[in-house]
Amino acid sequence: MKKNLFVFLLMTALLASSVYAGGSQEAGSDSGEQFHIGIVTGTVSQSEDDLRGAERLIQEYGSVADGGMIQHVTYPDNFMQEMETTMSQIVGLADDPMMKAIVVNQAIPGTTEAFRRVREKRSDILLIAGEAHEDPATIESAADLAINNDFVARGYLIIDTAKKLGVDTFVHISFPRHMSYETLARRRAIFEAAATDMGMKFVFETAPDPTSDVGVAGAQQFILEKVPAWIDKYGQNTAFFCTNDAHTEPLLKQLIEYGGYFVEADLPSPLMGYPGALGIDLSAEQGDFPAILKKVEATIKEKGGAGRFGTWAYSYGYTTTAGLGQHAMNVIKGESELLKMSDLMKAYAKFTPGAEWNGSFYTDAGTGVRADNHILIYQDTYIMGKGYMGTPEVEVPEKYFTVK
Amino acid sequence: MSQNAPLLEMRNVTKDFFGNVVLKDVSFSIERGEILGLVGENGAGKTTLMKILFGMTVIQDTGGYGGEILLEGKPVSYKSPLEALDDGIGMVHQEFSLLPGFTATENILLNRESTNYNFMTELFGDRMRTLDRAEMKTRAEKAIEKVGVKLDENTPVSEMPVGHKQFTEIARELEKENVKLLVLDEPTAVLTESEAEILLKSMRKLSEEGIAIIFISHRLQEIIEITDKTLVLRDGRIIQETPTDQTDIEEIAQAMVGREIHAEGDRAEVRTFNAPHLIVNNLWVDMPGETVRNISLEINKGEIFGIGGLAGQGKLGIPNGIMGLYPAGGEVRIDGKTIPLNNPREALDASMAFVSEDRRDVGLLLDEPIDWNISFTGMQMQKRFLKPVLGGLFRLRDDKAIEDIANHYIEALEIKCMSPRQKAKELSGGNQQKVCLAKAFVVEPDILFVSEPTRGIDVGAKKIVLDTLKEYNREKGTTIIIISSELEELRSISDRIAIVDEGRISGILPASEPSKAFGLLMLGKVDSKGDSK
Amino acid sequence: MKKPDRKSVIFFLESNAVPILFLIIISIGVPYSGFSVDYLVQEIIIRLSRNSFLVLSLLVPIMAGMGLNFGMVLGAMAGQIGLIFVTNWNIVGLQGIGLAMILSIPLSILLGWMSGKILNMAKGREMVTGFILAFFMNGVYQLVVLYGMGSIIPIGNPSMVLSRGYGIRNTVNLINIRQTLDSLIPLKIGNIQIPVATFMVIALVCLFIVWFRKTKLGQDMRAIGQDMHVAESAGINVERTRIIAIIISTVLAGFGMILYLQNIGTLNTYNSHEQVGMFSIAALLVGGASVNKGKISHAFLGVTLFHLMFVISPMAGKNLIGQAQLGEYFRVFVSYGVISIALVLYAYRKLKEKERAGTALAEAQEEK
Amino acid sequence: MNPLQKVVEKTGWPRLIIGLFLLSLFIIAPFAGVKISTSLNDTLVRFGMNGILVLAMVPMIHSGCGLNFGLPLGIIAGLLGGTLSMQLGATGPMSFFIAILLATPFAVIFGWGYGALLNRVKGGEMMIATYVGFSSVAFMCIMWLLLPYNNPTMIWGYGGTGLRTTISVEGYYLHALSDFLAIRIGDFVFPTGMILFVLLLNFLVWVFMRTRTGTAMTAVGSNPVFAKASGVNIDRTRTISVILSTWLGAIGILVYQQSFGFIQLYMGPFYMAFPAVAAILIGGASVNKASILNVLIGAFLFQGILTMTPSVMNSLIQTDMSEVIRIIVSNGMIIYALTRVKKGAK
Repeated sequence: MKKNLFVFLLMTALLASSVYAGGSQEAGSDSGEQFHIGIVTGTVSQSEDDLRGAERLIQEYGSVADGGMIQHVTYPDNFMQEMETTMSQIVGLADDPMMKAIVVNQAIPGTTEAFRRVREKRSDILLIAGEAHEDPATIESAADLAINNDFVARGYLIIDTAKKLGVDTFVHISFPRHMSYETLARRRAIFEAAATDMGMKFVFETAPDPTSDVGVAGAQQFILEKVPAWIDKYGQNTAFFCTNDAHTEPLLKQLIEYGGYFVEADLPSPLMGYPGALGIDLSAEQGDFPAILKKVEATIKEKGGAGRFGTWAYSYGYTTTAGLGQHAMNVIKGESELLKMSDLMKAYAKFTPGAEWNGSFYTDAGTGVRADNHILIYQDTYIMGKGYMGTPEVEVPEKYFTVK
Repeated sequence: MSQNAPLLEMRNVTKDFFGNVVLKDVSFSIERGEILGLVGENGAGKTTLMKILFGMTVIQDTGGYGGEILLEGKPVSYKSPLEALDDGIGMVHQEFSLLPGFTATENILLNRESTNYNFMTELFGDRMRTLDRAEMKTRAEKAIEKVGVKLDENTPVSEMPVGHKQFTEIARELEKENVKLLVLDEPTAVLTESEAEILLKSMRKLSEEGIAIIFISHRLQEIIEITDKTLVLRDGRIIQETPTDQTDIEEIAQAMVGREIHAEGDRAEVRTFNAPHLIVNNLWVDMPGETVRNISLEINKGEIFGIGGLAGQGKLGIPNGIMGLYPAGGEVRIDGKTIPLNNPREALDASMAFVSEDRRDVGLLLDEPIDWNISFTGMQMQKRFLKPVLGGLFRLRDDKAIEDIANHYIEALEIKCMSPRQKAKELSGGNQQKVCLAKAFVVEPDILFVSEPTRGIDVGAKKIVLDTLKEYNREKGTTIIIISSELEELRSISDRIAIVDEGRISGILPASEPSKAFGLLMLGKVDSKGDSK
Repeated sequence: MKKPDRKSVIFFLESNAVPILFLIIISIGVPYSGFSVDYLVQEIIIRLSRNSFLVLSLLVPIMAGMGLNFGMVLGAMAGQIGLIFVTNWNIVGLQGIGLAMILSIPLSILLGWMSGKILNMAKGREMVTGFILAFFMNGVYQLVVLYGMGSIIPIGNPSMVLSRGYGIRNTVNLINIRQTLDSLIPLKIGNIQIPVATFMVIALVCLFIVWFRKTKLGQDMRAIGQDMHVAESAGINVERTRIIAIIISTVLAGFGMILYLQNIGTLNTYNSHEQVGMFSIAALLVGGASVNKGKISHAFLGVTLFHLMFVISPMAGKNLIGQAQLGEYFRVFVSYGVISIALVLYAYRKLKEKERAGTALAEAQEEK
Repeated sequence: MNPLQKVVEKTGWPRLIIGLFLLSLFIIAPFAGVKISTSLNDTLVRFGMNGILVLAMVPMIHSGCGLNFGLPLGIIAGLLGGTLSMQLGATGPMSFFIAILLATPFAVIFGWGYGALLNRVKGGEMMIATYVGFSSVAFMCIMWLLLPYNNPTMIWGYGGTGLRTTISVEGYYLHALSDFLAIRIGDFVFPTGMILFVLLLNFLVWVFMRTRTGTAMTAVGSNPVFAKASGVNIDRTRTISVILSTWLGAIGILVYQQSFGFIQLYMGPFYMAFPAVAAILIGGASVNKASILNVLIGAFLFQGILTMTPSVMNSLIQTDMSEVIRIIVSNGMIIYALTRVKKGAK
């Protein structure tokens, strides 16, 4: 007992002294740039695109360690269990006096509270959440700006695109935990309404949750097994959609082999699922989305998937990290307004030459409240072998905005 | 009426385990304040008698007992030891029933703690009462005082010397308010002489206070010294019941052993040997409870050498140390070649084998079948019972050979079992012992250590085991070292017998010497105080 | 006083190997992480106030010899259900926390009784059983909260229910009770805020544990923890007492979860409870507790060391390697690696102690 | 009556009930619109995929090291073998055998180190194994990024360095075993090669358990003191068992991948131990006793339930609730098996 106490004291002393060392080290790099921007993304294994977006920013503006502007950190892979780590990672960024903005993409659970804490400490820091996982109302209460993919409009548009491709059945694959996400549950409801309205059959299929006892492998195995049965049951003209990234890869693999359509992923990207599922060699195209898309498209065509598979031309995760970082920078420099849609689009457009964007502010279906700091965005759908579908120009009928 | 009735009376108590009679018509009584000495060889039925008294579940599970027990004139029949405790009968077991991390006080008052009221008891009942440490301390002190020893009531049991543990156990029994009868099962076996002295004194004091005591001991000296009445059990019968002041050690020993008369016939013919085989010099072994301090022995080729002595004196440490199962030091030589200690493999390679006294933990793979148990050491040490597969590419267990050897020994040793594939844990103690012997025989050792081969097995099995050993010795010329607490057993089979006392040899005598001579060696008649400190 | 010879120095190192190991790692990690003193101290204080209660809830079953209670997750679920109701009824502040605690008690007792029963049936396999029990109860919890609430159990607050009409949303905003306890008695030393009231509650539970050890029930549990057989032969009802130990632990875990979440401020409806089991246990182990021995000091030391490591290691890892994409992996590697080493060291120390006792005996005999 | 009782006793009630439950799922399946042929096929495939991973539990259980929660370590060895084989440019079924060859030295080294560690913590193996598994997975995450792999089908598409989370083994060892002698009857494909391979390895382990070392292993697990007294080197025997378990883990994951079609790196191995542990426990093994029969029964029942419950439940109850029901039912079954295992035995 006493010895423990002694060690404890010793440790505190050492800690204090070493912190001094750390402090002085930090002071050296103070001069130089005017401000820092903190970027929080998943790890490469969790969400590659998000992380690449941060690297893109670092490439342009330099990392703080090298005297640049971008401070990039990652949240844990098993973020569902380690909320505390996420929080301290985000709050830790505010420890830097030069920090002016924090962008979290994806804004996983814990972001709201972390933002609250940052705000208590440093009210001057701009807090932006990309692809919020937490409930919209919750994240809106803490973030200056929250972004989600437009799960409302896409609820209609994906069905609409599928219809245009000649699909007659729409299969939505998910599991209970995801259906507890307001964003995902609502999109599912819109899918169903739109499909019914367009005379399409809507089917809800359950797959095991990768975070449950079966693990990622078990969940993927289930998809591998079931897709042929589903195609068999619902026919070749069936489009599939799944809410979980882990499910996407085996789904794509089987769809190419057995037939069926895949309009776009939950978080679309040419890199989402395709390279892994098809074993595509992208070494020559690295870092170049148009080239990557071309290569993926070529591979799909070669395997007979032309006109059946779609994505967004530019990765949603990548552009969101980079775009929000750019937007924050523009706002701090006074070149943009934080909550102005066109300014936001301007920042996004920088990284997506040639692709159309659209979006709207979020209105909660339960409470009917329209948020002024929560923007939903989407990019034009790109069908391989067909090209852009022009979704931003398609008008979403008003009724779908109120579907619960 | 209860005033005149004896405190405890047993009438014609009979007990058999599946037809094997262990107690027959046992009747005796004990008065208040009387000290009854209960003596008998291991397996004479003492323990079973006490189990019956306490209503241990094992008795009911095996079909109950015959006869009746009266406490203060009222017939009683306990269903569990707790009921016996409620009636004021306490027992101190040979194996300590203490919590090592608890202090003496906590152990003495286990589940009978003094408690104080607090408001939480209203909500959650009496178990939320807080312990009254001060009161507990005084109660414990009082109990310790009753025993008559100096004992720090705040010492955790794990840090106590073995004697103090014993006193703690006794104090726990005495602390019970209504204790009328106390059973002490070999309480002095683990005590030093001076500690034993203290214990005897406190026993006397207790008897003066009117508490009756049943005192079980192998130390006949103590029996003579303290008891009012001596009861000798042999083979489940009462052989002798006399007031102690009318008998002496020799008479008791005679009654205890009994078989001397016909055992004489069994006595090994006098053989002489002159080829030293195993030589042990200055051996020490750190075996808990059986510490060997300094032992030197010279054992001849083809001899059966007995090692006897009281429990806890170190006789068991000798084979365990030589076989490398416990840390040991000193020198062991076989035919002039030094055998490294502390490595079982070396000992086995030197063609020694060991039948452990601890059948369950060391001797057997309880969860495995008999044939495995018998063949395992042979397979590991001598690569037997393996058959080449794929032209000798590798070798597999030869189940046929294993079964054959098992069947051979099942027949030879009369192992009662359903098949060689029966699990060892399903066998009776005697048959388990035979399996252990078979395991040792299989490796055909030059030197065989057999430790307590007859402990806890019935008379019939005993005979088979001993006969087998003797036969094996005669046929194969194997040197056998047999360690046993039962002197007569040693005498019936051995050529020479060494008696171990306090970790040292107190004497080596030919087996033909009268048992009295050995008894005196055992009872510490050799003055060992001089070199013990 | 003997002068400290080599042996005693080694002994000291051996018996304090784990804290020393942490000391080294932290003293390397802190400069690399580049965090300020204020931040680190603040972070440790927050984490102590947030996690200590949960870790302390593990102590009672250890006392009863039941090992680490992986079933504490069940208590956390009970606490969460309490919070969901409180948020639904819009009960603000301390009353909210209090009511949530009261609501959690009957649930915790029920769940604790159940897991106690199951663990009694699976003696010797408690750990695996605890794991699976947590998976199983997770399913039941989802059934109740995701399908039962809003349909069978009325939930009036539309911002909590999914717009489809039933099921609680994946996040519940606990703004009503957020940090009400932490900021009840405001105390600021320099830039560091200290949640006095929370620490008072934690002190209270420490007092409870100290007091509980002194009760008859506590004594019985300690007895069972040492030797079930001896305890039984002394007339203690072993099975029942073991169940009570688990129930107490579950109830405390429920309270702990409520304290944890009032600090976190948002409830991650379907995952928050998963966070507590593994990490509380790891913290306690790092603090020096083992499957059969746990003290209050272990809990605090463990929380401090474990969380300090978790706070600094991502940044330290990132700065050490220079790539953000590696920082997180480095953290997980170091954290779990250190826990493994800590456990090995503790096991090794126990072995050494045994050996030392043995050699002492042998030496004494050699001398004779 | 008597022979029936004997069968029941031998299989054990838990397995019988789970088996009946599985059977009832198969019977209900056609009525719920699930094809029996595909379900049976899926169950068989999964049995083959997981059979060896479950088998990897056996040696360590035998030697008394408890359940192998450190299975990720073996899996990592397998991953290294698989990725190296692809990196070296081996293709087709050949790459599968090269992968096994390459994985072996890693498995031996890892197993040896892991065994040495476990020998220091006798009695606390399972807790430590869990954490060792975690940290080794995280360590390999770093390695996957840093090791100089450059086979373009394996590395990150955008970044150009480091391995992807998911690597397709198409063109390499995809179905290297499954397609070998596969029998096709309509929808039903019997993956002969894979099943044979699984049975072969099970047989080999069964054979190994009957060698001298294998026998010693069982004795060490059953009663270490007995084994020591019989001259067995306990630490060495335990280490061998750990190495064997680790190696089986490595082979197991390769067999898994050849059927699955993907190599999963990074956090992939993290949760692989749990299903294997659950399967062998359902199969009737306990923490210190396991047989090949336990492996086969356990793998079949556990994977059968995993395959059948979601599809049947989902077709029966047309809501997303079926997944919750599946979790409750399958874990409830495991708890049931766990609380019954040792009844009767003393």
